[in-house]
Amino acid sequence: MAERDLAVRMFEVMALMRAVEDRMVTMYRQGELLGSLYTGHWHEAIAVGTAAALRPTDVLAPLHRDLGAHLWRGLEPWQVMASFMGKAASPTGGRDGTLHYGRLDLNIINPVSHIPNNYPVATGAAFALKYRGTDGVAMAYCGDGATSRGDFHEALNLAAVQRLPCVFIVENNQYAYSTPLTLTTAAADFASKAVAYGMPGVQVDGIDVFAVHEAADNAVARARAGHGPSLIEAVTMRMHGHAEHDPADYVPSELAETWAKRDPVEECGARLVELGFLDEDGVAAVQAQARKTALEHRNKVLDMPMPEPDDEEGRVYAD
Amino acid sequence: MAERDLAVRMFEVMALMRAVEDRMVTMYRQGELLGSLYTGHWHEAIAVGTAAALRPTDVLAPLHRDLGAHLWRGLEPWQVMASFMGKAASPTGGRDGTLHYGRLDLNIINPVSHIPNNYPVATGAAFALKYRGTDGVAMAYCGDGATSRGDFHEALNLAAVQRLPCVFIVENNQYAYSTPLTLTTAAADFASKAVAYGMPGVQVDGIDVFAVHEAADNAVARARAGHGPSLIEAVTMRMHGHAEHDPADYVPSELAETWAKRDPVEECGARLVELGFLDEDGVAAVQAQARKTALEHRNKVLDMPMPEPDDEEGRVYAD
Amino acid sequence: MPTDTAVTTVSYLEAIAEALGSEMEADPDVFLIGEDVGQFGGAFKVTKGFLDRFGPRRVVDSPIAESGFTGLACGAALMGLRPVVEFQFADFISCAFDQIINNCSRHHYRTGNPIPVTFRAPFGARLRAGPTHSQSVEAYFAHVPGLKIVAPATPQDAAGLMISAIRDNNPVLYLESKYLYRRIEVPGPLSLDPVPIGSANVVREGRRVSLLTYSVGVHQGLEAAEQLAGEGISVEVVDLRTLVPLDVATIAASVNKTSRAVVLHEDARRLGYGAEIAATVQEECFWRLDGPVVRIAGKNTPIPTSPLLEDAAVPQLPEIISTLRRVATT
Amino acid sequence: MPTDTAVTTVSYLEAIAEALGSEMEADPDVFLIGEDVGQFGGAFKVTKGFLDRFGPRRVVDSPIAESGFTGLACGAALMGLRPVVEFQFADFISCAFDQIINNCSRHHYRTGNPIPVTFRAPFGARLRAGPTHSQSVEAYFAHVPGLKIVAPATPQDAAGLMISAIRDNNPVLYLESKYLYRRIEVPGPLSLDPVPIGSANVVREGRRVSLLTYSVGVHQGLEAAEQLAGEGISVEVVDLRTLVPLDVATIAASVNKTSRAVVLHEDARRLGYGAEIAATVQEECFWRLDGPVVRIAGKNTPIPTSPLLEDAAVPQLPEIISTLRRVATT
Ligand SMILES: Cc1ncc(C[n+]2csc(CCOP(=O)(O)OP(=O)(O)O)c2C)c(N)n1
Ligand SMILES: Cc1ncc(C[n+]2csc(CCOP(=O)(O)OP(=O)(O)O)c2C)c(N)n1
Ligand SMILES: [Mg+2]
Ligand SMILES: [Mg+2]
Repeated sequence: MAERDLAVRMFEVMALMRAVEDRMVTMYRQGELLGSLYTGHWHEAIAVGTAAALRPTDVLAPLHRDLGAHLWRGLEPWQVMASFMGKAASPTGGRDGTLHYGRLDLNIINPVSHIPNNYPVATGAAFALKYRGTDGVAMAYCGDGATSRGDFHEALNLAAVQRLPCVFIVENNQYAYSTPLTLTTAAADFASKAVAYGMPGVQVDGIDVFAVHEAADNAVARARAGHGPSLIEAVTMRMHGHAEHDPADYVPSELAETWAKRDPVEECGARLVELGFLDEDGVAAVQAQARKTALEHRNKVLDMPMPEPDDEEGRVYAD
Repeated sequence: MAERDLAVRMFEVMALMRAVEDRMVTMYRQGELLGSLYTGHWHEAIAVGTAAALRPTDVLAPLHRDLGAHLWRGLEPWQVMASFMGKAASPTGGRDGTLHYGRLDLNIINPVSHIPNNYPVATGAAFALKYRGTDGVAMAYCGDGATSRGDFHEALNLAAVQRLPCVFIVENNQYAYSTPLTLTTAAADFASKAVAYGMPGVQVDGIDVFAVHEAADNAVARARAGHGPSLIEAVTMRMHGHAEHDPADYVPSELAETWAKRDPVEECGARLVELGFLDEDGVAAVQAQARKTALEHRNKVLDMPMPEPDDEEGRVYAD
Repeated sequence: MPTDTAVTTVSYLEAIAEALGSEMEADPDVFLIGEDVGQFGGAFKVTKGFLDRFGPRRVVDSPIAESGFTGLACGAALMGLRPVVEFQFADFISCAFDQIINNCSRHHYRTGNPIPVTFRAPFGARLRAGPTHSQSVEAYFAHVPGLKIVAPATPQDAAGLMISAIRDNNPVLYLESKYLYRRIEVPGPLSLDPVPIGSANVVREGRRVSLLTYSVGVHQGLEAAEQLAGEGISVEVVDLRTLVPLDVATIAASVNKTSRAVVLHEDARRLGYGAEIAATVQEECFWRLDGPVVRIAGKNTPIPTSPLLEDAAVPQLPEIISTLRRVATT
Repeated sequence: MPTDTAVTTVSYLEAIAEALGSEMEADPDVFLIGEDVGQFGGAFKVTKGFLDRFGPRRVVDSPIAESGFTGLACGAALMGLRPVVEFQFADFISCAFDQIINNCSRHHYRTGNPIPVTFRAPFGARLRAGPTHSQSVEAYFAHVPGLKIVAPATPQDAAGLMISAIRDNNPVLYLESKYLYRRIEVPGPLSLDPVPIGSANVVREGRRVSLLTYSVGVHQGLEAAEQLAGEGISVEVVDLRTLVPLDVATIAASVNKTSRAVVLHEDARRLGYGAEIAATVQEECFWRLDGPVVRIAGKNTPIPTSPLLEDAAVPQLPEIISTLRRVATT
């Protein structure tokens, strides 16, 4: 994609992610969803900037803050709403729900709740892409908290030893549920954990979609060229509760206020103006369109049917 | 202990470890043991040099190459032989066997086979020592291969975040069963894995008991003072097969030959002579005594009875 | 403070909190570790206020490291402490499976050293939480030698079994029903006497059929029994309370009296704990049985998220009533 | 090469190797991953020579990372490959429990995407290998929705079930008896036709009692049946071969014929797979049964190391014979 087209497209998807999530917050408050709602406010630049560095044939293994990566690939907003509502037309037919809406036909792996169970799985996708002789890449996402689990370690080590075409994104949003960074790690940062695996690790401003995209681009190019995996730490802030039921009153207000000033969607819009890719009306139009789309999708999904039992034990096994 | 006494004592225990293991190799070949035999040839300096840095009230969580640490604490050679023979008087009464002979009365935790399952357990011992307000330290051991498992990662991270008085020893003996280092890690070394946890990591010559002891001493002092955990990588070579059934023909002969020249027991003996702590006859006498002890213990254990079933289901639970 | 709580009710969740808090007051060796258990008071707020009451030394907010903190608890228990480990959802206990089954549960048999750890696991379905937030985990662990398993149904048992679990010198898996947390209340104050592990409770006497169940099933069973009483069918409801070790004497006495047995649990049927109960009942009571032991259980599927699917996946009152009626009258 | 092997015998271990090798020849999407499976040929030498035959791309020596390489296999399977995962000992599968039960087994129900992975687990006792090298693991997994479990007893079934497992579009836990590896041999050549998953086999017909068993138990059962035949007691031996899904039709047909059932497995009794079999048999055949379904199983202890202890912990021939005699004659 040409530079301008890419930039505008990234902005559109970031704006759409924001609008869809804001809309779902309203839906949550109105009792339209089944359970809680996980959103990725202030993760938009990470989700979109990384996904934009991939080809459609590359594989994504995202988690719960990465709606933008799904949207980039073509997941429809109503499908994620349908997932949070348990609708029959959700990507899992209502068998799973909430954030479990990955679509394998878009080369997105649907994660389970256990974090970061998707990390080893992503190494397997990378393994398969390499095994088949393609130059495809797999990209896996997790949070700061999830780095504490064994699966993080085993996946990075395996990928490094096997030189797999894998890019690992750590979304450092300062908290794991209520747990602050100081109770998650004593390391200086997450990027330096790459040292333990002999792979490159970089820290990047997770608010700046261009910075994220550049880091992802480098890591993807490296993987594609057969030089193995990398780790990218993208720093941001979780601006909502862990999920919408959580008031997150454990977050010091100064911290929240500091980060509130750095809205990645707004910063991206401003940058587009600065670069002359869009004018201010153009930026506003993208955002208005995103909000309109989100509302349309909500209206469309609302009356979709719920699934009824249909040979449930039979569905457990593939033919 | 005075410098000389400590040095001589370390040599004695190293020589005893060697003699007991050599004796057990003979016992293995003569069919006197139940199953396979794991030995720690060329690990003597590591096992003894680290254990010597601790007090009897400190806790050890060793694995299968660390006989010297047990001997330092007072485990009797016949008890380890009894373990490999399944005797009633073995530390587990024959319920477990082989290398599973840790004695909690000596503050040694008896490991299961799963490696490094003992690492998280050691953090718990450290937690308890700190919880009780003591300045005690826990020390955990594992091999190069075991560092690939999630438990390694979770334990180091937990210990670092909680600033637990823990010292983690990685015994890098070049192989994990048949797996060479290149298939275990892409990192430059194991010491640098400490970076990922924000703790100090050092690499030390695992053949040189004085170097090992000094590194352990520093790490223990740090832990005792409340400054948290450290990682020590001690480099050596596994000079026997993974266990005695394994001819280890996957080891390039040049590699084995290079390391053969660096026998830690011999080097320690030579050093004692150099330092004037023992003369050559003294060194030889220690080694002869060790061999004599090993043989005596073998003769003593041979006719000990095997356990018979005795309320086995009742033994599963503590009262 | 009995005088304060005498006038109020106590929920299942509050009962757990009260018992846990009282044991922590009574025994300085008891500490709590888990994710978000401190400042946040736990995902379900069971330990709300504990950090203020007991301080960070005894209420430990762990990184997300289920295997790690389980191993930590094991090590601490070997040194004489009495850790209480909270899994945020029972589902996540899978990540600690190795530490629990190989290290913790087998330790006493291997070494003779006691290893007193209590594992708190909020478990079960009916909350639209889907395949990896709704699991019953008893069948993963009931087979394992060395672990005890309790699953209280009432606030009183929740308190009494928590106290027994913490005081027990063995690992105890304490299955707390997150569905019952705020749905079951009893008048306070609670007794804080231990409820012995290994003892079932006949919570309703009856003559025609024995319903053997635990946790949520007890409440469903009592409701079914009440309705069937109106039809003249007398159902005995046995609340197992402890799954391992199983109170075979109480079960056998009930079945020998009624000659008919139905086992009920929410967990999936295939090799669910009902299989062990059914196998045992027919071994113990075969010559008194008027028909096979019948199992009512969840479907052999993951727990689906969507309401109609989830409702169909786990036992509901109509199935329980009709099964009991059929068994009692044929 | 049938002509080469026609004159020789094939061991249980060789049968596994032959079937695995033949599937790898036939399907380029099949690859092998595990610890020491390459140059070393696996701890038990099942994959000896595979590295030379198939190269490091398809025979992957993994770091010690059971959860990691299991997850890797899952991801590769989702992309259409057919991984065969070797656990060095079945005991170590505990470290991959989360990946297997939550990710792999639940995936198809959640998403509709096939996830064909074969998990090879050398399991069982009788080798003086102690509590953490002797485990039977079927009961940890038989409850889990989405996983199939096979446990061959003969070289022919070992081969045929390996082929079926690899071709199956679901995760299959393949339990290979390390005790039988070199103890059971049959004349070659083997057929390399798949043995269908889900189908039991009546390996000895009889009239008075049905012995339902698998793996090592089949050989013990045949020996017991032979001895009892001398006393005029006719024992039918059913080799289950597949544990999940269970071939209930074959089992029920046998028990309905004999009216007596004994279940035999080496794994510990409490909630061992025998519980499911016993519960099912009494559900299906209650009105034909002349007595309770009896379970012969391992003790509810870890497997001890020392010979007299281990021998007492797992079923031995005298107990099997006496139990069958008692059941058949009372
Ligand atoms: C193995 C496991 N343990 C616990 C949880 C419960 N849980 C879900 S998200 C979460 C916090 C995750 O924090 P982080 O990785 O930083 O991601 P974030 O939500 O901040 O994006 C926790 C504890 C889980 N999903 N999986
Ligand atoms: C979780 C687990 N997987 C596999 C094994 C089998 N196993 C035992 S020791 C070993 C190699 C260990 O290598 P390393 O950690 O380097 O220690 P070393 O034996 O070289 O001292 C393996 C694979 C095990 N014990 N535990
Ligand atoms: Mg976070
Ligand atoms: Mg090694």
